[in-house]
Amino acid sequence: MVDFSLTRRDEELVALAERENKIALKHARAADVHSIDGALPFALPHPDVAGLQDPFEALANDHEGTSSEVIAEALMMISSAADADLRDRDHAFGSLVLEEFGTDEQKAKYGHLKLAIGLTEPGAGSDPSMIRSNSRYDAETGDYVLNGEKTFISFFNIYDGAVTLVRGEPDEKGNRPFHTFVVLRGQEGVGKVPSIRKMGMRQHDLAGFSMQDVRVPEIAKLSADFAKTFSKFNHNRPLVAAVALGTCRSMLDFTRERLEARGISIDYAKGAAGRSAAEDRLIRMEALWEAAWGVTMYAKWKQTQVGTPSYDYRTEASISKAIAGKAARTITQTCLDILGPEALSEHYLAEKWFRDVRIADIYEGAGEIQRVLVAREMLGYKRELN
Amino acid sequence: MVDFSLTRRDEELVALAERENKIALKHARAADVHSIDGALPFALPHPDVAGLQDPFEALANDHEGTSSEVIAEALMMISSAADADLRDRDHAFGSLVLEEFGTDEQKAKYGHLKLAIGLTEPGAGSDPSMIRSNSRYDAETGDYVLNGEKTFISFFNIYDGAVTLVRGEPDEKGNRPFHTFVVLRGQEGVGKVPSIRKMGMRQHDLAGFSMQDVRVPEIAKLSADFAKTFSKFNHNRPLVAAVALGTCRSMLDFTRERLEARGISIDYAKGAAGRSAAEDRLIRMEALWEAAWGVTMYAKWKQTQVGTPSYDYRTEASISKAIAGKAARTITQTCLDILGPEALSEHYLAEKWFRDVRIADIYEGAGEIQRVLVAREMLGYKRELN
Amino acid sequence: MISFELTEEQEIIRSTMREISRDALSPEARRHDLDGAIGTAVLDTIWQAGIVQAQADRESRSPVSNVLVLEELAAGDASVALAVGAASGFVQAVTDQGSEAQRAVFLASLEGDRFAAGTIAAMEPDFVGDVTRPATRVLRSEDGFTLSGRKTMVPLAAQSTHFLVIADLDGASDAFIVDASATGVTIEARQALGLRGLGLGEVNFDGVVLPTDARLGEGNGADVQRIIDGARVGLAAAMLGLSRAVMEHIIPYTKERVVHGSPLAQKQKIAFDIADMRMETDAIRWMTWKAAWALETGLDATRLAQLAYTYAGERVMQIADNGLQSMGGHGFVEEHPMEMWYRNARSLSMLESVAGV
Amino acid sequence: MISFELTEEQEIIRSTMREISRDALSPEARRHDLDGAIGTAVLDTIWQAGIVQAQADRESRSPVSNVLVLEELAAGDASVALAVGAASGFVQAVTDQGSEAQRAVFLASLEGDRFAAGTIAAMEPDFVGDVTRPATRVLRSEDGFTLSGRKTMVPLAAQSTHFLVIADLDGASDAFIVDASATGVTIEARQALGLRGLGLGEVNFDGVVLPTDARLGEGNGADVQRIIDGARVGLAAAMLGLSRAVMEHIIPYTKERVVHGSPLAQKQKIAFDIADMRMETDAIRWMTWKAAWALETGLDATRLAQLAYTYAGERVMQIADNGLQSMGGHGFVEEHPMEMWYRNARSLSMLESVAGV
Repeated sequence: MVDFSLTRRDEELVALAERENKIALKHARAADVHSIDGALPFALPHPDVAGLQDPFEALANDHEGTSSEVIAEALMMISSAADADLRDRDHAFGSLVLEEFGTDEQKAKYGHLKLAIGLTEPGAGSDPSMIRSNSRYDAETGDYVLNGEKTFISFFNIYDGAVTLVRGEPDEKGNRPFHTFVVLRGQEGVGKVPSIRKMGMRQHDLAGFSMQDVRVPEIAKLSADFAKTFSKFNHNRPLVAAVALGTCRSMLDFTRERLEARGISIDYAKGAAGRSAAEDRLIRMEALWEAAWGVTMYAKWKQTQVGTPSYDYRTEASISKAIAGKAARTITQTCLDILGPEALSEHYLAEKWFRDVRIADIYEGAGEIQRVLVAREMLGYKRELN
Repeated sequence: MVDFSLTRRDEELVALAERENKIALKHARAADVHSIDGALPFALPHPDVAGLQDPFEALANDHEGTSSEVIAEALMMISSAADADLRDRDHAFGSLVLEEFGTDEQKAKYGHLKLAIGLTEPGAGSDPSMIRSNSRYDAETGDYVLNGEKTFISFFNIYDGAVTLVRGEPDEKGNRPFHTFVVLRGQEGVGKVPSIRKMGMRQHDLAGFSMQDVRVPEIAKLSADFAKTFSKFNHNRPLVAAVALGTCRSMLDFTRERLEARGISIDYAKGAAGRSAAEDRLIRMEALWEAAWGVTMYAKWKQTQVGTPSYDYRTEASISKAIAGKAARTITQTCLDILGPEALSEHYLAEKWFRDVRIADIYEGAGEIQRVLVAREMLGYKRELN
Repeated sequence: MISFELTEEQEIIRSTMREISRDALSPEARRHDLDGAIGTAVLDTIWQAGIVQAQADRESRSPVSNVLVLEELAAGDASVALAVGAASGFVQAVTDQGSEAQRAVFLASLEGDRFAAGTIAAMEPDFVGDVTRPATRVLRSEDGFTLSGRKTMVPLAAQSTHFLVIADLDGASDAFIVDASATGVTIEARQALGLRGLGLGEVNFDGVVLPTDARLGEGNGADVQRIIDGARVGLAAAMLGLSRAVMEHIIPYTKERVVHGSPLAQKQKIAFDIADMRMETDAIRWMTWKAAWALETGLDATRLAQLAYTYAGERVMQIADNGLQSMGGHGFVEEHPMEMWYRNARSLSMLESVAGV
Repeated sequence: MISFELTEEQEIIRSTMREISRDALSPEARRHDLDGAIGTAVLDTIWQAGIVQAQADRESRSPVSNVLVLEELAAGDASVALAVGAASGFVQAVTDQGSEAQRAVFLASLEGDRFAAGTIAAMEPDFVGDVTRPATRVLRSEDGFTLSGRKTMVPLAAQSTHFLVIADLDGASDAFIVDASATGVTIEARQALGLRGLGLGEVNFDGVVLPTDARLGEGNGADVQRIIDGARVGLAAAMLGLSRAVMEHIIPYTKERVVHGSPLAQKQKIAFDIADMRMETDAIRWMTWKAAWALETGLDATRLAQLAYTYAGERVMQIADNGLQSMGGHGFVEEHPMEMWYRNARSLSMLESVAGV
C-alpha cells in the first residue's frame, strides 16, 4: 500500500535532527568564517550539542518502527541543513573500506585509525583511468614503494591517514592494475598539503597529499576490489541528495518566512494566474524540492527492497543524486533572486547556503555522470555513451 | 557609430510589410484549415493583396537609403508573421541553384521553370552522408538513370520539378561523388507522393517524390558543387530567424494586449519584486525576443560588411538561427501558459502560432547543428566535435 | 511508514489499463485527434471497464488507483484519459459531497452499458483567469437559484448529461449540478490546440433556473477546493502518462536513427534528454502518488496537489518539446504521434479542472 | 541606419580598457575578494585613466562608450567595474540633472589625482523591495529637507564623499546629494556573497538635515528613472564582461582537461554550453548597446534597459553556473577564479542601481 506517512519513531528521529540543526545554525556563520583554512573554530564535540542525543546514533541503536533504517537516515539528513557538522561523525570512508575488505590482521593493525579515502588526483577528477600514482614492489625489503599525488581528500588533515588507490606494475599485457594501500599521515615521504580553500562547506576539511618513495609494508596492501570500492558510492548518492535537500529546505523556509513578513503569503489553492512573481517562483521551487524528495525517498525505499549490496537500485540512486543536484543549484539561485539584494548580505545564512550546496551536483559523481549512467541503463549502452 | 535607428526608407518598408501582414491575418485561419493537405483555399496571388505593393519587390527595386538591403529584408520578415504567405514569392531554391551554376544552355532549357530543391531523404535528415539516391550513366543512350526517394521537399507538388542531389557511380577509391540533376514532375518514373500533413506551417507545401529508373538527358546534370549548394543555407539562416521572430512578435503583442485588457499593464520601470507572475514572465519573454533580434540584426549587418558570398559571418548566422529557434519554442509555449486555457482555443491565432513556429528550431539546420558549428569555431575543432 | 508498494489489486488495475491503453487507445489516438472526437466504441469499452462507476463506492474508491489508471490511459491517448477523468470527477464529487438524495439520483445514471456521464465545468473564457475565483454567478431566488455565466474547455461538452458547474454564490465558490438539457443552457463546440478528441466545448448558462437541490450537498455549500485538488492530481497523472509515451517512443527512435555515423541516442545531448525524461517522469510519479495518498487519507492535499500539478506541467512541456526536437522534421509531421503529443502537452498542462481522482 | 560599428575613439577606449583589465585587474581580483576592498593603487590607476571625470562633459559623454568600459573592466574584476560605474553614475546624474551650482560644486571634486567620488544609494534593506519605490523619506522643513531611512548595498560606502540618495518626496521618487560626513549619517560595512572588493555597506540616515540645494536639479525634482535606466544598462554591461571572463576561462580549461580519453570540450554537453556562452554574450552585448544607444540619443530607454538587465541577469547566472559545473571540483575551490565569478554573478544580477552609463 502506497504510504507517505512517517512512523512515530520516524517523527522522533526527525525532530531530533531538527533540534540538532537549530543548535548548529547558531554556529554556522562562525564555522564558515573560521574554517576557511580547514580549522573549526571549536573543538569537537561542541559543548552546545554534547548534551543532546546524536540522532544518527539514536537511529543506529534503535531503528525498529522506522520506515526502515535507510529511509529514516535520509529523512534525518533532509531535516538537517548540515550547516555545521558539529558532531564527529564516524563516517571515515577509508575505515569502512578497511572494515569490509581488510584481513583480521589488517584490521588489528589499522582498525583503530580514522582513514580517509584517496582516489582523486590533480588532472583526474572522476576518471580513474587518469590515475598516475603508482606502486612498485621492492623484493629486497618486501615493501611497496608509492609515488604520486592525491587531492580533494576529505578530512585527510584531520584523520590519521588514507586508503589510497594507485597503479601497480604493468602486467604481461602492459596493463597496470589498481592497488589499494593504507598510507599514514606523517609517514616518511608523505607530503602535507594545506587544506583546500573552498567557496562553501568550509567546515568540511579537504586536503591533498603527495607520496614520494613512500615505503609501506605488505600488510598495508588491501585486497579491496576497485569496482567494489567505487560501489560504495552507490548507496551514498541518495544520502548526498538528502543532505543537499536539507540545505535547500532551510533556504525555502527562509524565503517563505521573509515573504510572509512582507505580506506575501503563499496560496497553494489558487491558480497560477493570480500569483505575484515572487509567489509563483517560490511555488515552482517548492515543487522542484518535492520532486527531489520523491526520487530520493524512492531510491532509499528500493534500497531496502533489494538490499544495500545489490546493484538494482543504482539507477534510482543516480536519479536522486541528479535531481537533488539540480534542485540545489536552482533553488538557491532562485530564492536569493526572489528575495532581492538584502539576501546577499552575510547578515543572513542564505548566502552561505547558496555557496555550500553548489557542490551537491559535483561531488560523488557530477550530474553529467549520473545522466550518463541513467541513459546507459535506459538505452542498453555501455562504452558507446560517455 | 553604433546606431539602432531605422532610416525613413526602412520604416516605409516595415510599414508595408506590416500592412500586408494585417491582411494576411484575416486569411490565416482559413489557410491553416484548408491547406492541411497542401491546397490553399484560394488562388495566388490573392485578390485582397493583389492591389498592394509587394514589400519585398519594393525592396528589390529600390533599397537606396535602407540600413542595407539584407538588413531591411530581415526587418520586413520580422514585421510580418508570415501567417499566410499570400504572395507567390519567387524564392524557388532549385531555380536559384540553376541560375548560379547552370550553363546558358541549361538556363535556356530549364530557366522558365520553378524548381524545388531535393536534398532530404527518408532516413537522412541533415546528414548528406546518408543519401542513398543514385545515378548511373547509360553510355548507350547518353542518359543518366536515377533511382531513389526524396522527402520534405518544399513546394514540389506546386512547382515544375526539382534540382536533386544524388550519388554518382563509385570512383576508383570506391567513393561515390555527389551529382545534381534537374528532375521534372510528371516525368516517367517520377512517383508522386501526397503532400505531407504537418502540425503547422500548413500553407507551406511539403512533399516527396520517388525516382524509379528516371532517365534524364546529360543536359539535366548541373555542375553545382555540393558544398556551394549547401552554402546557400548560410545567408538564409538569419532570415529564417527573422521569420520566426515575426510570429513571436505576433504572439507577444497578443499576450500583452490580452493582459492589458484584464488590467495587467506591463511596467518596465519598476523592479522585478513588484511584478505579478504574468507580468514577470512576459517581460522575460520580451527580453528573449530582443536578444534574438539583436543577434539577427548583427548577423545581417556583418553580412553586409563582409559580403554575402563570404564565410566570415557563418558563426553569426548560426547564432541568430539558434537563439531565434529557442525563442520561438520558449515564447510561444510560455505566452499560452501565461494567458491560460482560453488561449488554446481555435478562436484565436495564438494556438496556430504555437504550432507554426515550432519548425524554426529544426529546419535549415536544427539548433543542435548550429551549436556544433558555433562550438567548432570557438574551440578550433572540426570532426572531433559532432 | 513510507512505502511505494502497490496493493495486488492496484497492480492488476495497472496492468489491465496498460493493456487497454496499448491495444485500444494508442492505435486510435490519431483518429480521435483528426475526428475531434473519441470513438463511441472506445468510450463504451472504457465505460464497461467500470472505472467511472467504481468512483461511486465511497469505501473502495482510491485516488491512488485512479492515478494509476489515468497514467496508463494517457500513455495511450490523453483525450481518453481526460474523458474518463472528467466523468470520474463528476461521480467523485457527487459521491463525496452529494446529499443522500443527490447520490441516489445521479449515481443511478451510471447503470447503463453506454458511456453516459457528467463533467465538471470550471474554467471560464477569460484570459489570465483563476479557476478558484469564478465569474459565473449563482443568485438565490425564491425557490432555488439562478445561474449565469460561461464555462469553457468543458470536456465532452456535447455528450455529457450533467455539468457540475463551479460558480460564485454569496462571494464564495460553490458547485451546482445542472442538467445539460435545462432551459438557458447552450453548448458550442470549441476546438483547441490539443486534446482534440476530448470534444471540448463552451457552455453558456443564461439565467438557468435551478432547484434548491441542485446545490452540491444541499447544505452549507460544497468544498470546491477538494474538487480542484483532485483535478490537479488527475491532470498530473495524465501528464505523467503523456511524458512516458514520449519517452518510450523516443528511445527506440533515437537508437535506430543513424546520423553522421552513429545512432542519435549516442549523442550526449539526446542521451541526456532521455535521462532527464526518465528522471522527471519518476519524479512526477512520486509527487502524484503522494498527493493522491493525501487525498485518500483525508489529509489536506491542496499544497501537494498544486506542487504535483505545477511540476508536471513544466516537465511535460519540456519533455514533449525535447522529444519533438530529437525527431527533427519527423517530429513536425502527422506521420508520427510526436506533434500531437506536443500539442496535447501544452493543452493538458494548462487545464486545471477537467479530471478527477 | 542600423550599424554595429564603433567609432575610432571607441575602439581605442575598448582596447585600452582591455589592456588595463588584463594587466592590472585580473591579477588582483582574488586579492580584492579576500581583502574585501579594492587596492588603493588600482583605484587610483582607474581614476587617473579619467573615465569617471569624463562623465562630467555633457557633450562628449557616451553611454555606448561607457558600456564598452564596463564590459572590459568587469571581465577583469567586476568589483572594480562597479566601483567605476558607481562613481560614474554619481557624476552622470549631477552632470545631466544637477543645477549649475551643483555641477560647479560637485564636479570640482573630480580634479584631484586620487580616487574620490560619490556613489548612488538606492537599494534598501528590505526583502522583496522595489528600487523604484523607496521607503526612505524626505520631508520638507522650513529651510530645506529632513532625510530618514536606510540604504543597503551601497558601493564604496566607506570611501565615498557623497551619496546620491534616492528617496520619496511627496509620494514620488527623488534624488538628494548627501555629504557622507553630515550629522545623522552612519555607515556600516556589510559584507556580502560576492563583489566583496566593492566595499558594500549599509548607510543609515537618521533625520539628516539637508539644505534646499541638496535636491538634485534644485527644481521640480530629479528624473530618478533615468538614473535607474542608466544603472540597469551599466549592470548589464558588467554582467556581459563577467560572462565573457567565464567563457574565456572555460575554453582553454575544457580543451586541456582530458576525461575518459578525450578533452572535456569534445563532450557535447560541454561544447553546447560553450556555444551557448558565446551566443548569450553576443545577445547581451547587442541588447546593452541598443539600450545605451537609446540613452545616448535621448530616447525613452526604460524598456530596453529593463530587458537588457533582465536578460543579462538570467544568462550571467546560467553561464557562471555552467562554467563552474564544467570545472567539477576545481570550480568550487579558491585556486581558480570560477567560484568567485559564481558568487559575483549572483550578486551582480540582483543589484539594480550601483552602476551608471
